[in-house]
Amino acid sequence: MTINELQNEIIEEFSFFENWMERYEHLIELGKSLPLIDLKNKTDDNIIKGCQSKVWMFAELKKNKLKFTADSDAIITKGIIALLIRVFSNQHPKDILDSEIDFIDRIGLKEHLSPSRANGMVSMIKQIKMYAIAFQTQLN
Amino acid sequence: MTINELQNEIIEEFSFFENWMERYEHLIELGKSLPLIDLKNKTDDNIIKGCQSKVWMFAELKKNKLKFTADSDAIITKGIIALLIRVFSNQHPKDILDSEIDFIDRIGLKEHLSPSRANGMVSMIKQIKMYAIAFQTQLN
Amino acid sequence: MIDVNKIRKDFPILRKKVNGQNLIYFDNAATSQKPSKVINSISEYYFNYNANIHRGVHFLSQEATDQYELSRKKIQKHFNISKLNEIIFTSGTTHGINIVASGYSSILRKGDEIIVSALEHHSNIVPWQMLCERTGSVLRVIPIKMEGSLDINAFHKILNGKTKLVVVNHVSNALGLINPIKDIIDMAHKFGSKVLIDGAQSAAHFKTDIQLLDIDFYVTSAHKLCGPTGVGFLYGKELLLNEIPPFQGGGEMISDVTFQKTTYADLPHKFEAGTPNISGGIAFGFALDYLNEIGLENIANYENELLKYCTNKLNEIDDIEIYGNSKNKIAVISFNVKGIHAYDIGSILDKLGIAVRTGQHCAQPIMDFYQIPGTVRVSFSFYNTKKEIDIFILGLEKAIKMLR
Amino acid sequence: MIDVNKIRKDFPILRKKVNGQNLIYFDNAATSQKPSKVINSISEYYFNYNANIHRGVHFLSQEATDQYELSRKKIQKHFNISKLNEIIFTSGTTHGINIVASGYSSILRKGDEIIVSALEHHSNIVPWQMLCERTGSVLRVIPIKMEGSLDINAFHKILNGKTKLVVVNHVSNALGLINPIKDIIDMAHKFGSKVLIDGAQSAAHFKTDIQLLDIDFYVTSAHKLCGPTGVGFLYGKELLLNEIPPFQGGGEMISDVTFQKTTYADLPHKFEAGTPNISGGIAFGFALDYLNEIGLENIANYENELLKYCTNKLNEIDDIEIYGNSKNKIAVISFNVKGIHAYDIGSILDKLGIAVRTGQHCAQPIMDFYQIPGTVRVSFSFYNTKKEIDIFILGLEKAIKMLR
Ligand SMILES: Cc1ncc(COP(=O)(O)O)c(C=O)c1O
Ligand SMILES: Cc1ncc(COP(=O)(O)O)c(C=O)c1O
Repeated sequence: MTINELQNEIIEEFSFFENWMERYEHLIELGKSLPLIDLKNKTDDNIIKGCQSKVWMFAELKKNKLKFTADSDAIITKGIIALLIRVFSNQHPKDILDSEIDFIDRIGLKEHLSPSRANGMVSMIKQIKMYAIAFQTQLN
Repeated sequence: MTINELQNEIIEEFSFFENWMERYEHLIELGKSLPLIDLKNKTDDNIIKGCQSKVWMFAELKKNKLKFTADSDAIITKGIIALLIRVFSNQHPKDILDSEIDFIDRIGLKEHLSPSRANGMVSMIKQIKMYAIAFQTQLN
Repeated sequence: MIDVNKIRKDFPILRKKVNGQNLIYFDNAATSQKPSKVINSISEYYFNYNANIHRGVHFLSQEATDQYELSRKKIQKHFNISKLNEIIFTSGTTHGINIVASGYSSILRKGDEIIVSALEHHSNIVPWQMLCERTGSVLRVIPIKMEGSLDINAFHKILNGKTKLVVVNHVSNALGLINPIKDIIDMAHKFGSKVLIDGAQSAAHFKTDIQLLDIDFYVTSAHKLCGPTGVGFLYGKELLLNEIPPFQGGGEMISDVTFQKTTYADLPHKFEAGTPNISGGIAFGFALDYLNEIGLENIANYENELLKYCTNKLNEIDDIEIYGNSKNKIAVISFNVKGIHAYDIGSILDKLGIAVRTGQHCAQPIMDFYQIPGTVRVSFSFYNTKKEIDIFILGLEKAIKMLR
Repeated sequence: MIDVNKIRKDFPILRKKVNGQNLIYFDNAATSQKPSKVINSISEYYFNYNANIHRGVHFLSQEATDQYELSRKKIQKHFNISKLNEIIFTSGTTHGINIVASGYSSILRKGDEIIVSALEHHSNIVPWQMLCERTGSVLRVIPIKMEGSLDINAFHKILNGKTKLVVVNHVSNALGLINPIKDIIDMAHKFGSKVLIDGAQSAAHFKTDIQLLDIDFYVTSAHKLCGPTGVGFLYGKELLLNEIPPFQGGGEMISDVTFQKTTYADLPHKFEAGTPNISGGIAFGFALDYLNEIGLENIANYENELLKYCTNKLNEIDDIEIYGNSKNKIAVISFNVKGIHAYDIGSILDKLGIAVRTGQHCAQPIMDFYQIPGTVRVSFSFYNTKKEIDIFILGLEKAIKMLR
């Protein structure tokens, strides 16, 4: 699926929830079921700076597509990571760079975009795009 | 006359004026008729710091009493000086130190007491008291 | 005593709804809310007598100057300061600390020592690290004991003739503990060291008598004590302030400027370069008025009740760990729930309209000490209520259930 | 065009009586008055979403952070700045200059040169003198010509390969002259020197395109442009800001703190230690909105009319000397009446409700140049009127009569 289709899928999925509690419960569920990151990639080098909770993110290129694995010590953050990975993992670097991300606002999680969250989600998206730039250069 | 009597005299004198213009005109007249300071005392050492207009002030002890002479490059300031000299000159240092000055407020010139005037009048009164302290010590 | 319902009327923000819930503001250690009186004093200034101060001969400038200088007098009275010119208006605690740290560059020699406590806010650590780097002085640290309080025996051991400055907060922002500053000051003075007290967290909660405590330097921020942002003050003993060079060059702080030579103005202007936060300075005075109307003793008593009440309730919840246990504490509780990240708890509480702080609270060394990534911190003010605490406890239980 | 009657309604202070007279405020170069919209944005912040910013996960903190950061974006747009992180919130122009002057301590070597103009405000002289003292660099001065404008030929002569920094104001506060900064910048860049532009007096009167002019460092204060006191900004090219060390240590400006080692945060936070003037920063954005609603071109045109009108009227009075004659001038007139001290004139005008500034205007070198103790300075804003100028002229004539 394309990034946009995945975004739409998530928006639809969240549209069934009636209030913030259901949304957050789902987010927490997603966080709990986030596949483990390979321990050897959970290094200080892979920590994303500027988040209140610790976030490790690793990327590798497989068949011209980017594969992300990540982890956090906070469960809500893990839920957010799960969503981001769902959208961005297994995509071509170029598509990642071209993408416009708007699902977060539309599923009622826009508070996570505020700079007062010490940029948690904003930093993650930035990091994902940095990886895309790096691997894109490698592909060319 | 004592300092207090002199203050009262000035208050009475100013009570005849009906508005600020008459008061200021009088002040300007006083400034114009301020006796000249001896040129040899109009030195940089005798400048009072912190006034917007330049103020020179000199004091000497004559028969146990302090005699002040002063000058300024601004005429309203000279008027103020004339009032201060009238009150403080020819007084015993101890009396100067013990005095409480309230006539300025009571003759409607209290704006000259504000720190925003860069302390013109406040600095002058401070300087007068400093002289009094110095000569008082000398007398003891 | 305190009539909290009456007091709450002074703070219109407390009637606000957040995420559909009544706002419960338990983030007072980060910044306090402001009473209408203080807020209105700012509008009043701008609507009625806004002007630049100190040099104008006109009426507005006079009025603004008089009001601004009146605030300096209120600070003098409130903190029992001997001379007006020992009070420097700053843009806040951080600025005040930096004035002293920068000034001490010209006083410290290689090998001199500065003692700082392990309980400090970053603002009271980093400037001293920078100073040590510039001067080759050595930074020594008063360690903390497991329950969070300073290890005073260890302090005695590191204090010595080379110690030039001891810097310590009156109250720790991360844990809320009140430090024994009287003992620290007396001991430091015996060794000829000066002491800087960071009053950012204490000034809103109890009165500090600067002369009685014989404090050498004192700093605080208005925004923590019902005043506006962007203003605070530095107190320094006249002799000491005269000893250190100005921090910034600019208007107001000079008496004579030529391209050959510039001479600095007297205190306090030497340290007050540029147009200050005039509205902020004036409103700071109104904030002190307000606190004094209520009475800091009343505030302390009431807040202490809230502290006890909430601590007891928290202790009833499983797996809660509170950091910093001491009788000498202001109404701040820093805690974690085992196995749950502080950020997660803060996020859920926010959805319930409850504002708490989560994270390191700009005090990373304390977090490193406990080997935790951060804590949830609730900090109370005299306008909070037991009922709000009840709702917070219910919210916390809900959050725990969701997050487990 | 400008509808001044409508605009005056935005400034309630203009309806004030002073000493029984209608206030005429001609001291705009010292600080401007503020429109209700700006004043209300401050109350609005405190009444509705006051919280400490950048680290809070709760709603109020988010709202405050968003609004504060929105102001940064407004500044970026207004001054055409390439990157958001090149904008540092300061407490004002003086603070901004000091950040750069302090930072350059680590860049300048003995014998390097800084060029400053003879037209500068003390805030743009003293920090460079202090810097030269610290580093052994040399301060060189662009002289002024008799009519008050900079001697650009002389500038060319002192500029050389050792010049590391040229600092000059866009508009002189004492005389109101607009300096040819484009030429100065281009010339300085040819020699590899950086340029700092002091925009304290210009930003309220015309638009400055920072990228177009290729400015290296730019500073200004909100209070001069309808914004609140205690806030301003420093712009610096990213590369240059990354080169200089932080000015103050504290919260926000670090990314990692241990007692062994502290690492600094990225721009802009590296230079934004401590809790900022949050309400001030937010209101700054509202002030820019307001100016843009009216339009800076409209403002410039209208103020220019006032300037011409008043200059002509003044020239009709005997014994008036105006300092700084140039076509490139904002609406500021600095003058003296022969044989009468500026202070005396200011005092009488004040009694008539007319606020002007008298004295050296924090620019002693200019006064020394003209060998005068000071001037009377009237400075206009777009809310002033020709009628006010008429009253001022009558007042001035009255003052002269009284003082002669
Ligand atoms: C040209 C110029 N530079 C600098 C300043 C200092 O600005 P502030 O006092 O806001 O720091 C001023 C203000 O008077 C000014 O006019
Ligand atoms: C103990 C302590 N010191 C210093 C500071 C810094 O104060 P400000 O951010 O107002 O400069 C704070 C504020 O959080 C604090 O709690």
